[in-house]
Amino acid sequence: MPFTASPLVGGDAYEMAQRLALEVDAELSALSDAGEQLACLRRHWDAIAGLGWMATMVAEDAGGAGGDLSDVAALACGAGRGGLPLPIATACVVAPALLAAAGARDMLAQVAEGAARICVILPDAAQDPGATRLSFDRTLEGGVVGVETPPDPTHLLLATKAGELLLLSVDSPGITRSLSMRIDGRLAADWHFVGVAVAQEQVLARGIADQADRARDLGALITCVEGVSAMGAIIEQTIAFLSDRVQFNAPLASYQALRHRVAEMYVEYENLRGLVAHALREAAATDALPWRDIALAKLRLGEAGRLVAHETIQMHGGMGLTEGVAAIRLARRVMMAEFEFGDRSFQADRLLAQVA
Amino acid sequence: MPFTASPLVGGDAYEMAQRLALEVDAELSALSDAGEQLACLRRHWDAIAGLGWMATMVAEDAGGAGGDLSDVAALACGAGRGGLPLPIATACVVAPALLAAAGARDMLAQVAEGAARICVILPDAAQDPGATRLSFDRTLEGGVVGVETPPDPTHLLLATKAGELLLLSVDSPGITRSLSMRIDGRLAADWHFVGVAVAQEQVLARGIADQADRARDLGALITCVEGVSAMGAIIEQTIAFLSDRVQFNAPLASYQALRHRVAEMYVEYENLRGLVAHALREAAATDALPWRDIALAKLRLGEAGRLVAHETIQMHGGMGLTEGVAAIRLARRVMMAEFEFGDRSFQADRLLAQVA
Amino acid sequence: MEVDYEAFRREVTEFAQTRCPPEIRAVVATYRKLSRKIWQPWQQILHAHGWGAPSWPKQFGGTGWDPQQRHIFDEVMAENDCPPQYHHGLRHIGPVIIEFGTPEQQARFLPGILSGEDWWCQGYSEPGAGSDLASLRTAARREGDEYIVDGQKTWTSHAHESDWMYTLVRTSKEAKKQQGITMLLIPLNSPGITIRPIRTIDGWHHVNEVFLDNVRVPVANRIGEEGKGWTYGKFLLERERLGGANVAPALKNLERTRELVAQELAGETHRAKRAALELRLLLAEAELRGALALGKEAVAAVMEGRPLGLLPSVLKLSTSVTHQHVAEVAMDAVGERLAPRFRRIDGSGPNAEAPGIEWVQNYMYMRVRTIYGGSSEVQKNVIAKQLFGS
Amino acid sequence: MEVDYEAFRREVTEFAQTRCPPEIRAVVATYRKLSRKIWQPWQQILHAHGWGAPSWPKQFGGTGWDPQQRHIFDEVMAENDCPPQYHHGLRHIGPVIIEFGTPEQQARFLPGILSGEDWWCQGYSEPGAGSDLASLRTAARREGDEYIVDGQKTWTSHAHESDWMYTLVRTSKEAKKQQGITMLLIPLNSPGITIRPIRTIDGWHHVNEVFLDNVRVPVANRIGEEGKGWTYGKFLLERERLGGANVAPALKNLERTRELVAQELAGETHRAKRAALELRLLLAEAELRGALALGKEAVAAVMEGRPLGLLPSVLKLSTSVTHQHVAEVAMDAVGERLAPRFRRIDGSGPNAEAPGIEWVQNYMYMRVRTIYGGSSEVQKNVIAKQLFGS
Repeated sequence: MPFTASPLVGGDAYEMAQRLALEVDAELSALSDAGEQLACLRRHWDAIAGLGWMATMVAEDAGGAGGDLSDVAALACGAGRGGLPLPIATACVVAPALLAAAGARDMLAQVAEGAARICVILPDAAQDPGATRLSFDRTLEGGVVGVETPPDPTHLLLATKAGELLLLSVDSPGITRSLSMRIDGRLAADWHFVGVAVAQEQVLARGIADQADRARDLGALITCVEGVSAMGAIIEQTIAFLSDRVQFNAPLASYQALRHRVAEMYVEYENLRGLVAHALREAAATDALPWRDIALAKLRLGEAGRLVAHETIQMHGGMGLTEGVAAIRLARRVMMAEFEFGDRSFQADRLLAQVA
Repeated sequence: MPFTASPLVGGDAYEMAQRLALEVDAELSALSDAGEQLACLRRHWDAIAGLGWMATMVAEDAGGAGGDLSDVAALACGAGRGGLPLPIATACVVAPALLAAAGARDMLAQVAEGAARICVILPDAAQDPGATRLSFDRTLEGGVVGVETPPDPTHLLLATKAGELLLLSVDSPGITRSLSMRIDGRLAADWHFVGVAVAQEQVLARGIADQADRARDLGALITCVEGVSAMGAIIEQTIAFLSDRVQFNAPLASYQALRHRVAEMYVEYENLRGLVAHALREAAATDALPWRDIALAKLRLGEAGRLVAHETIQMHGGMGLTEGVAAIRLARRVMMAEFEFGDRSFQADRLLAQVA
Repeated sequence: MEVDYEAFRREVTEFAQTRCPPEIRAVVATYRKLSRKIWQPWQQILHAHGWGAPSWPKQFGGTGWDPQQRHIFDEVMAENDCPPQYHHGLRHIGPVIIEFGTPEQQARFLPGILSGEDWWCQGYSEPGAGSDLASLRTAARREGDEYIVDGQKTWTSHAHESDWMYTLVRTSKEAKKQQGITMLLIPLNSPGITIRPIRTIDGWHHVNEVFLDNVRVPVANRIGEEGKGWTYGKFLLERERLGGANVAPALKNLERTRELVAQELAGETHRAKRAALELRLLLAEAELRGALALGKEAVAAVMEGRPLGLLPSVLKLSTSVTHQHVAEVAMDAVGERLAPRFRRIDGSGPNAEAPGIEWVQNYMYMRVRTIYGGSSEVQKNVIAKQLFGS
Repeated sequence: MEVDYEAFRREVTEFAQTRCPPEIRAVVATYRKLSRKIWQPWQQILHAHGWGAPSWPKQFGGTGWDPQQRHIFDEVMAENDCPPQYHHGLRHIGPVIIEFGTPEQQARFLPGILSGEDWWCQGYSEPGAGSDLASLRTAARREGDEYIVDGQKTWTSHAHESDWMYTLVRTSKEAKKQQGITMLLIPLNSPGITIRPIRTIDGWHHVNEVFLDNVRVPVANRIGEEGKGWTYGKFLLERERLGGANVAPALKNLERTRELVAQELAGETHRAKRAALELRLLLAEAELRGALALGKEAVAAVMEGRPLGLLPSVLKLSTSVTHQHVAEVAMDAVGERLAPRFRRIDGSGPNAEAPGIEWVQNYMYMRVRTIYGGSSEVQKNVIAKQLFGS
């Protein structure tokens, strides 16, 4: 029997998330109009909010389910197999962690019930070269670009380099945005701030730089979970394709050169899966987040994920260049993951700084 | 018909050098005593001196043959196919170039006729960490290690960082040495200098730093020629081995995974061959040495050469770990070449300094 | 007569720099996918100058240049961001019509190709065929003076902006698969043709599916004999083997990527990342310089009538992978801020694409390099067969 | 009884640090090839402590540890530069004798293995067989109470310092190749045996050719039945599948290489090179941490009696290549000054090897990692077969 990937975290939540992700993928693939795609994403966002995904890690006394990281990992793992183009890591982990660090219980409750759709801007958010640097001193100036966002965001949660945490309504005067689709079909926004006045009560916390780092690392870990899950599905689908496809009178699966390369993809996948599983276990077992394991995993996701993505494209031949193939859509998800929550070079820099 | 590599520079000199290199290789492989190996190397050194190899590029009026770089390349190309463990590049190109730059005609004549056996120490010669740095101010202090040498060297030709060129008898008071065999079976010496007095007439020239760079680059180019030649022979021999060797009831040559990897070795080889051939043509066509092409070629020799060396070891299986296989002896030659006349990192640094 | 190649290079360079409209060069310089809108006016300019068909014989309107001159021409065009003169009419079907077409076909089709008035696309690939081109299934049956064509083509570049498609169809299922194939020239406005865009990962629209439903094609539009189409198709593939010898576009791409890295990652903060990317670019340059030298060898071989051997396969493998490496470096430099902005949806700013987004599109597009025109796997099979002697 | 693994780890660590002689640990720490001279005294120390055979059942002198404990033991040994307890007697033939030997054989051979008095080597590989072990040709014919063995073995590690060789020989050419193989235990001082060193590229002497010329072996030295040798050989290979789960030596090697790079390339001059090598080491570390995690999974699977599936192959492929990468980094750091000093010939200084030369030897030696114990190619075949379901 051909390969079937085992989930990092299985169970009902995983199965449900996988089903949902595959449904959304099928729905979206049939749409070509951006407006319809947006509407579809919004509908499914509301659905997962209704299912309580965003409440998973919110404490019970703040209206959440009081779950732990492995509960979110199960969702991410299922969602990852279909490349669900919604910001799981940010919505289920990063935003709740930041709000919890600030003790913002009201907002946590709104997040948990899905009433607030939060776009999170972390201190290292991308900026265009030459653009005005983001700065905050009572008013907010500058801009950030390509920030992942839920559909129709209601709030901006902004962690500054100085360690403040701001919560702004997206409709605040002086805020403009433009919306894009990322290479993996998720939504991203460029935000521009011109003299945006920030009131005292909009500064949820100060001195939370460490917690912001921690929130980013949590996001990186969940991204790794999604990535590993997508890689497993890609390998399954590549094997299925090679087995079905006949070239020069033989199934592609019979060519040793391709078989060996699939074996190499699998080794890369398994190695990363092991590392991510380990980081998840560590994160569950200790209070201190195993940031080094997470950084190493994220580094490997960049290397191994890209290898798997490139190889599946190559092995699909011409088909590998089309959006019509599920494995290729997953490959784009994996390619994008490299740039989320710190790319390889970001992770390498911090790891090397610690070694030295 | 299976692959036969075409030489970068063919002709009689190439054929003769190849024959000789294969003879020496056969002779040396049968010896296990270091003394006998040394004697063998000395005998063959005298033989190639007698054949006029070292006179090739020495001007006619200095007692040489007045040939050009392509004449030496033909020798290096032939020698490279048998991994001739004698310092071709240094003896035929680097030393003559330095002596010519200093206008040292008497010494050039001695080199040309084989009477002087010169060990050349370039400004970037390796030193052990923690050892006294090499310094020269009337007396010579410090040490260098792992410097390629002809058998029984008579002289040291030392280019200092400050641009002086010193010629010393190896018997000068204060000079000690220890001799080793390199991984490719060539000879290398560690030299230690304690209060070595250097007389005025032993300083052959001053201000020749640029010519020393040029001499090193000429050495790098000839090393690339040897390396390419060895890589071609390695690929031939790998193909022959895979074609002969039966595993699991089929010749290894029938396994597509191995065939593809041999194809990759060949592409690396051809690409480098093209670059080195180009550098040779440019060097012949212009007065200015094409240092950038040479540096790029040397960089690629490190990458492509190592790939070819590692792959031939792997494809030879257990046999790949023994000195008894010619392809493996050549692989060691190619591995060693990386460290001659500037390794990858040395070349990358100077190329990037120029780009920036 | 001895050709003065240096003088020729200067002449072509001056022409490229003075006659190619800046708006066309800007499109090339930013890797945007070339469309008929860009190519056609440039073809008209070249044609007006007598340079419409560097690769055609003089009597058919070609320049009469030798391979070295053609190589210089291609190189200079790339160096100056002029569109590569690589449209299917000029480089593919034109030479086939010259070699195998009837005088009537030559008179009918060649002038339109030369002037850029008629635009062509290639209908070879089919779903399920992939690298195994000869297993095509689109069928044509003869009915009087017409063929009735039924089937589907895919990966048809530029079909949506072309007038004509030259195509291979199966006219016999009896023979072995390379036989029984016929080449037909089909007007794309024929009834029964439906063209649908394929959504590719680069976000550009350049390839299509072409459905043929009982399309009537006059027998006069058949090239050569029925059942010999594979020969004409192969002729074309052989002719294009020197295509990989032009490494200039890859080197140009490399230089641009170097500038990108220097700008994007300026300053002390990014030093480590910048250094790592610069090193990768340097390794790519070394490979490209090797390919450049091999390209010169290939041109020299053609000039001297020597066989090319494995050079085209080596060039294809070397440059395609290096092209991809360079595109990856660019992606690593800009990905964090641009990969999320792949397709603009709305925004209060101007509704244009994010500046620089072509780096992301180009990275995606570059994956095709190791697939089309003989995949890397096919090239390695070819090389191994030759090296092992079987 | 619940095992307190943390307490166990502390106990083993303390033992390793206090009982392993510094001169032995120094040899391990500098990658020098381990010989009987190093292993035997250490085995004696372990045996005296009752830890002579962690992997044997208690009734044969084993420790009775569970797989988790054995894994901890191996890990701690590596972390503290104690020799890996991996000699052929203890890990290979011992378990076979326990499983398939007669009580007489057990009484005769096991005590010498445990105490380290008898030293064993493995005579499996033959010239021309390679990964296809079963195609061996060394033949044994029965003559009364003896077998007469004729043939040649190769890659025989430690044959030159062993007392015994367990070997597979062909006793029938009739059957298919895996059948007709018999396992014999041969004293290496038997008349007719010649041992010749193989010169390997690492410059160490550790493997040999063993020629067997009419060597008489008592039938009492046969393990199990005639013709069933392949089964006993396979049993052994199966048992050792957890070997790759111990990633500690590779991590130790990584840390040492990090120190080497920091020392060798200290200062501003070497900044670019140092940064490039450190980045390569970091990527290697990430892979090793993945392998480490998979190793833990493998141990857990064995503890719970679950099948290991492809884990051993994945571990082997991952760690062998990463080991090589790390060794390459070390070579790149020191190669320029040490690769030329591979074998000292003479010198006015002390005639020892150049300090640090083990980095060069180790780089060469590491190439074996992807060849022995199931080559990478064989591992990929195994993985692909499983993944594709055929």
